[in-house]
Amino acid sequence: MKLALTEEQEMLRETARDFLADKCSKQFVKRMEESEVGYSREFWQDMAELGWIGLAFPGEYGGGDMSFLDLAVLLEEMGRACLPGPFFSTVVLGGISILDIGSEQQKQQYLPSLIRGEKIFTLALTEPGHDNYDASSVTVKAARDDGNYTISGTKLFVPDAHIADDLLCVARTKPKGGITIFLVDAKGPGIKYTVLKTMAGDKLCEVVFDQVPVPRANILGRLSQGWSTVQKIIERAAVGKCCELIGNIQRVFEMTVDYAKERKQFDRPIGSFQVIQHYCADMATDVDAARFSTYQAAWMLSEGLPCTKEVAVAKAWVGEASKRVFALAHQIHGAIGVTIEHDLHYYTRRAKAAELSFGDADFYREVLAKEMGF
Amino acid sequence: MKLALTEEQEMLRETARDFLADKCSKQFVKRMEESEVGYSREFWQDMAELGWIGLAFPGEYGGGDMSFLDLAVLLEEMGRACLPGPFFSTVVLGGISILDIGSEQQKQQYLPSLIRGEKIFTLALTEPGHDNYDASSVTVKAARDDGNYTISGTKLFVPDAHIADDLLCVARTKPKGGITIFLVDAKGPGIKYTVLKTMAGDKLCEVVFDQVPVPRANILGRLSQGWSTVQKIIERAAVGKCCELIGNIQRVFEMTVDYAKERKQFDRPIGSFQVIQHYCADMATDVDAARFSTYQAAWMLSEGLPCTKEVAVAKAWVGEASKRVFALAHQIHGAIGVTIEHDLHYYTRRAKAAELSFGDADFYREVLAKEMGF
Amino acid sequence: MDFSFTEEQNRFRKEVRGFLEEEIKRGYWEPTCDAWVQGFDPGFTERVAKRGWIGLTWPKEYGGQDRSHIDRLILTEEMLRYGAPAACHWFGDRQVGGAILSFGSEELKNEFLPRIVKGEAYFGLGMSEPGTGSDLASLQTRAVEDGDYYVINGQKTWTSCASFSEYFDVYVRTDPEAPRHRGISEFIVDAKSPGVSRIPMIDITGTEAWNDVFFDNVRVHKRYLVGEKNRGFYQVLHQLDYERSGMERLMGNYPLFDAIMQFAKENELSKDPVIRSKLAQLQIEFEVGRLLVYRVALVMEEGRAPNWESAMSKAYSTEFEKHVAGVAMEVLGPYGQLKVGSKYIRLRGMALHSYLGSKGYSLQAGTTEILKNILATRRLGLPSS
Amino acid sequence: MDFSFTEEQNRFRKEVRGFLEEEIKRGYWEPTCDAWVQGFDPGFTERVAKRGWIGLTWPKEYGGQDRSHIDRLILTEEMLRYGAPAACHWFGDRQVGGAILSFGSEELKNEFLPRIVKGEAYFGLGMSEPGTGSDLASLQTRAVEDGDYYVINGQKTWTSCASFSEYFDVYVRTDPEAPRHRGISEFIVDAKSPGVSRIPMIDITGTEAWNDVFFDNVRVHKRYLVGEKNRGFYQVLHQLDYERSGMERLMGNYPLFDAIMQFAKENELSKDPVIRSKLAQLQIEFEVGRLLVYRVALVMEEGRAPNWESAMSKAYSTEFEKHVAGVAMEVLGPYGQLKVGSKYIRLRGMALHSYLGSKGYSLQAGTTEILKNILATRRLGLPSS
Repeated sequence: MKLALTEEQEMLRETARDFLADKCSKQFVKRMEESEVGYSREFWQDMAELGWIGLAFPGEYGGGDMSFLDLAVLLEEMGRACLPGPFFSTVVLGGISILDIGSEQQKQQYLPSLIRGEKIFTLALTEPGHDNYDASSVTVKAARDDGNYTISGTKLFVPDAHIADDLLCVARTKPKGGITIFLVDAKGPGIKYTVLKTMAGDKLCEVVFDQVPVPRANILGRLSQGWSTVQKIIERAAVGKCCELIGNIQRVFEMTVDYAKERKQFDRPIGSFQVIQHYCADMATDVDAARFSTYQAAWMLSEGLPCTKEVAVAKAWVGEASKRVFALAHQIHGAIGVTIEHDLHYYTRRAKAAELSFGDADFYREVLAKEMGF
Repeated sequence: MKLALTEEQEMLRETARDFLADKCSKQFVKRMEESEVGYSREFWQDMAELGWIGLAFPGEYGGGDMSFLDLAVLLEEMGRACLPGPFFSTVVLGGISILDIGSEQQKQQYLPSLIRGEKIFTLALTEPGHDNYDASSVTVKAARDDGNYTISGTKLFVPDAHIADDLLCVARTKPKGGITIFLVDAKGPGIKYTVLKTMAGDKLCEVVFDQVPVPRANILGRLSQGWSTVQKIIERAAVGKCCELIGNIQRVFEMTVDYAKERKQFDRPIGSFQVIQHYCADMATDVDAARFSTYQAAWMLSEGLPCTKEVAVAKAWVGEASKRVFALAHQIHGAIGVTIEHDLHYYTRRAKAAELSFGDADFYREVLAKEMGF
Repeated sequence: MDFSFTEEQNRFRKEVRGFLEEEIKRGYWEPTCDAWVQGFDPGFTERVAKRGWIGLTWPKEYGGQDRSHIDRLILTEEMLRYGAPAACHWFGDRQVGGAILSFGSEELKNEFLPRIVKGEAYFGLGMSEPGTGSDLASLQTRAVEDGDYYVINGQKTWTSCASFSEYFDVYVRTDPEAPRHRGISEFIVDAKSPGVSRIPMIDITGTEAWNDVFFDNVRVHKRYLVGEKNRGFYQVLHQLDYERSGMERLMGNYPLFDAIMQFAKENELSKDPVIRSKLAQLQIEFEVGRLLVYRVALVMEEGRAPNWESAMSKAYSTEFEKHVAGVAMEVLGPYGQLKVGSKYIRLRGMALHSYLGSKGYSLQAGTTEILKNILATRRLGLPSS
Repeated sequence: MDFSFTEEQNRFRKEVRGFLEEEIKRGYWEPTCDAWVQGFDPGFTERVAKRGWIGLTWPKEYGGQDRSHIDRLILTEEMLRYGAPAACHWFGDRQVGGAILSFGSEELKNEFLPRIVKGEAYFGLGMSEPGTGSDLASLQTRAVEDGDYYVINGQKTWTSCASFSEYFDVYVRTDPEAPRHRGISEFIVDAKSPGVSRIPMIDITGTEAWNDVFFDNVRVHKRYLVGEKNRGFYQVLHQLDYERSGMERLMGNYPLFDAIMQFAKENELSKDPVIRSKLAQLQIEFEVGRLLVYRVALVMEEGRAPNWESAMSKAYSTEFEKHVAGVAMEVLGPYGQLKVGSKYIRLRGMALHSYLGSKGYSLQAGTTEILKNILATRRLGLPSS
């Protein structure tokens, strides 16, 4: 058992932190939030060149041959920097899913251009309604049509769909239980996008499929037996969100402690008040616990071990911990923290979005309860 | 709207507090906890003579013609003193139920001797199992037998049954929905008691009815339509327990603030540490809020207004508030508070028992949800 | 003890509701969270004033109605229940008028109270400064005597409603040599005075929630000194107790509270036992908080200024409001993150607005930490830390 | 990063489990909450010692096994999982042995360490006094030099395991003139020494949880001074970090945690979504806490003394244990209040015992408040308040 990063990971972290500090200023984040497209092509190419997009892919597809755990380190830094853009969609939702379940031919076809930064991917999973991440909530239909398929229906909260080249679309191929993942050309006919306006300024879209033809060869994984694969994608995504979240809360925790040391009231730093000290101590505990539980799940994913339980523990804990951390961070920062003149709001908004994504604490308590045999 | 007691109530409170301070020492409480019988005949007679037992009953039965709200004041003081014995069982569960739904003949028959302190009553409602306070959980059966009834089955957690003269027994007279309350001679044939050993040292009993004959005249209220009456009894009992609880937590709050002022560590009173101050502030808020919500429900009961919602609010709030208050009280008292050398444990044990009685917070959140139309 | 309202009070409540429902029916405005502080609607204020509902508790000689504090609480409770846009007159009605009434000269009372009552004088507060958050006594804005005038220089911040304010109630240092608490005075400053300027500040919800207000050699006549010179700190403490005392701390986001309950019902989310339990818990907390706020009004009704009682109700209530916003976001799930103007928006974006805005609820008008300090020392007599 | 155990570690865990399961199967004892501190079973301690499981991390020259701190944590984790009666040797193994190892003379090491390892020397702690709770440096028990001896007078309290203790690790004032932190020394005192007496104290659960220990002119030879004279306060801080560092803070009531989960399943209470959610939440908190405790062992494995890391894990863990007890009481409903010996008792009364006992969990070995102070100052570098 080791809870420290390897030297290589530390280096990765440092490089990432430096690069993002340089290129991903809050001004940049703000610009991206306000822009319709939501990312910078140039920045995207930089990340491809740094090897970040391909980091966790095998060398044979042009990747960096590193692990999901290494990717976790990078995601944490991205969370710390509030990085906008389609990295998560392309890599965690798209690329790694293809790597995991795609045929050799599909991998050859999709991964190298993805890794080179030429293609943006995303996952079209959830739909209008209130029960997400449950097979029964998938109503978008892929009808068999002369050996191929035709997809119709509406997906909602699809990240970065408006800029994606390819979509992994989760669709129903049988009335009961028949879930299939399709690789869909995102620019093809019959697909319409509406970018929603969101708290975090990330680009979540409504995607309407109107009789979209998809060749049979674009089935990713097994026909009508895709739900267990979707669950694995959700697990990875949940852990990925945890990584971003620990980057968020780690930074906010540091900002808050610094502020408590600097800000004076009643002729003393507010960090000398016992109540503020205990708030900070509580934040420290939440942050460390969030980090350990996240990395435990990431490590298990990385090792290919079954980890439904550990993922549930991580996402449920990190979501709740994040709420507590932000409540205290705001309380300590006082009024300046609820203005846009201070950076805190970037984190507050993004962390809330991440907390809601891929299952909140209630969702994972239920997942865990099932795992416990309840 | 008035949140203060009337002068008369203040006098009642003062008299009660003085009397209980004098007669109901913690040594006395301890003795009663340890004794099998659990109360003192002499003390009981004193309370009858003070008019406490009859306080909320009409003068025509020998009562004091005061209201349920006045009784609430007395119950609070009893909670403050950790009063042992069958007052609650006899008055709140027994007598007032008879007053509420008994026939004139039943009132004439039972109330005067109850009020004189000659008879002890209680309510046999709950049974082994985990769903209490729900009509469907009543399995004790009253079988029709030649115009009269024969009761069989087991009741559990019946307070003071071992010393009761009469029991209000809630029994099933029809397989579905048919709940009836019977007045049962507690000393009659076929009834067996086992006093359970409880945390609070109160006397909760298993009561086994083995073919206990009960005359038809002993039906209290309406045959097979008793559940709504039982619900009213539960509501009154819940509010009564809230009154005891606010007596508990008010006293514990005062003890704790006093201790925080006196106890020195690091050469200063611990009450000068900001964290301890905030703990005390939180306790003050919980105690005041508990008092207001309890008295609101008691006032509504007293006025004969429907108050399912207010009772639910009170019992749910007071139960949770009590948990928080005791957590902080113990934290501030430190080690001495978890010994039997300090009085705190009497309150800790009793408050927990009261919190569990007649519905906990989860139970009343569900009651309230139904009231809200959910 | 008596938890009922008199028939007259019930009638008054009904009257207020009738008025507000009619307003909504006519499409004058729609229920909005934080409308008491962010809903600027001079027309609404005018209509409210016409009914005599501003300065309700003030003496008739200054245009008030001499009504009880319970009546006023009923009025504001209903305003908040319907999310009415009462920001123009709220500060004058709630606290500045009261401060003038308690400490001001006869001249000041006659100049301002009748105008506030008529909805013709909108007030903003000039308390906080960049360096003084909770530590109000450390304020640096200076006023120097110059003949019949004072000349004010400095900066105030976190001034709510400042864009609309016609006057500011400003606390300034008039004796820099005195101990910090004893050199502060209170002035009424006309916002149109030369040298007054405002810069809006955008909050986390994207709202122009506050202004920085700058005073550059602003000349104020001595008659606009409120109360005694150098006694301003004691006056501001008094005023803060009023600022904390009202139902707006519990019901600022009531439109959301109401809407999420309806939404859960209509979408059958309230059948989910976990959500059900959370919503019932909110209802419990609301009912309890309401009693704590009514207690404050009863204290005022006894002729006492609200003190630790308003510290308690405010600290409690803002936690409740934060809880409402948090639960609403959980119930809405991903829909909660949508902003006004987005497709698929739910509850007109109130959950998100309130969720983000609620981060400041427990900071305004005394942080929860300050309020708990007050409870510990003023109510419980614990020694200062 | 690596969250796995080595094969050797897994084997060791299996070995410990096998041993404990065999013990239970033979009916030697049954799993009990708080058995690490209240389960006195000399036979068990002897059998554990025979396996070489006391002083596991100590150097071989003193009878130890020179094994890793992770191994020791695996050992104690399993002991706690099975609620094993390890109280006789726990204090010697956990901290007094370590203190002797870190600060004691060669003579002391040779006298005590091999005997602790053999399960032949049971230790109790003499730290707290009636006036010194969190403020340990204010202790009053005196030791006065008298030739080759020290003469000790005073009273210690909250001494766990004292009835069974053969030795006490006692902190006393040896220089009353020095600043309070600099006049304290540590001694090993034979409990059979003339002048040592004990009075049991009953806790809220009815257990004899502690003793007052009195020292009336107790003569202790100088060779029983541990470490340097007057450096005792620094030594006790070091020892406290060990006292807080272990899995016993998270798993003291694990038998209840385990039992309530089983009970909820068997009685289908786990089908109730509200209970289900509470129990899942407990599981989450347990898993997270376990990682915080393992982190402390990893710190020790690096050769560092546990510091704020054990403050963090202890503060977290005792809240978890209180939470377990509270939820268990809620799940059991009225059955939770039944005492051992009562008809209808559930889970052998563990919930009640733990519920009442848990009130002390966050007080022992540093209150949560002190631990958070430590975190704030030692880890975060916040200025002292």
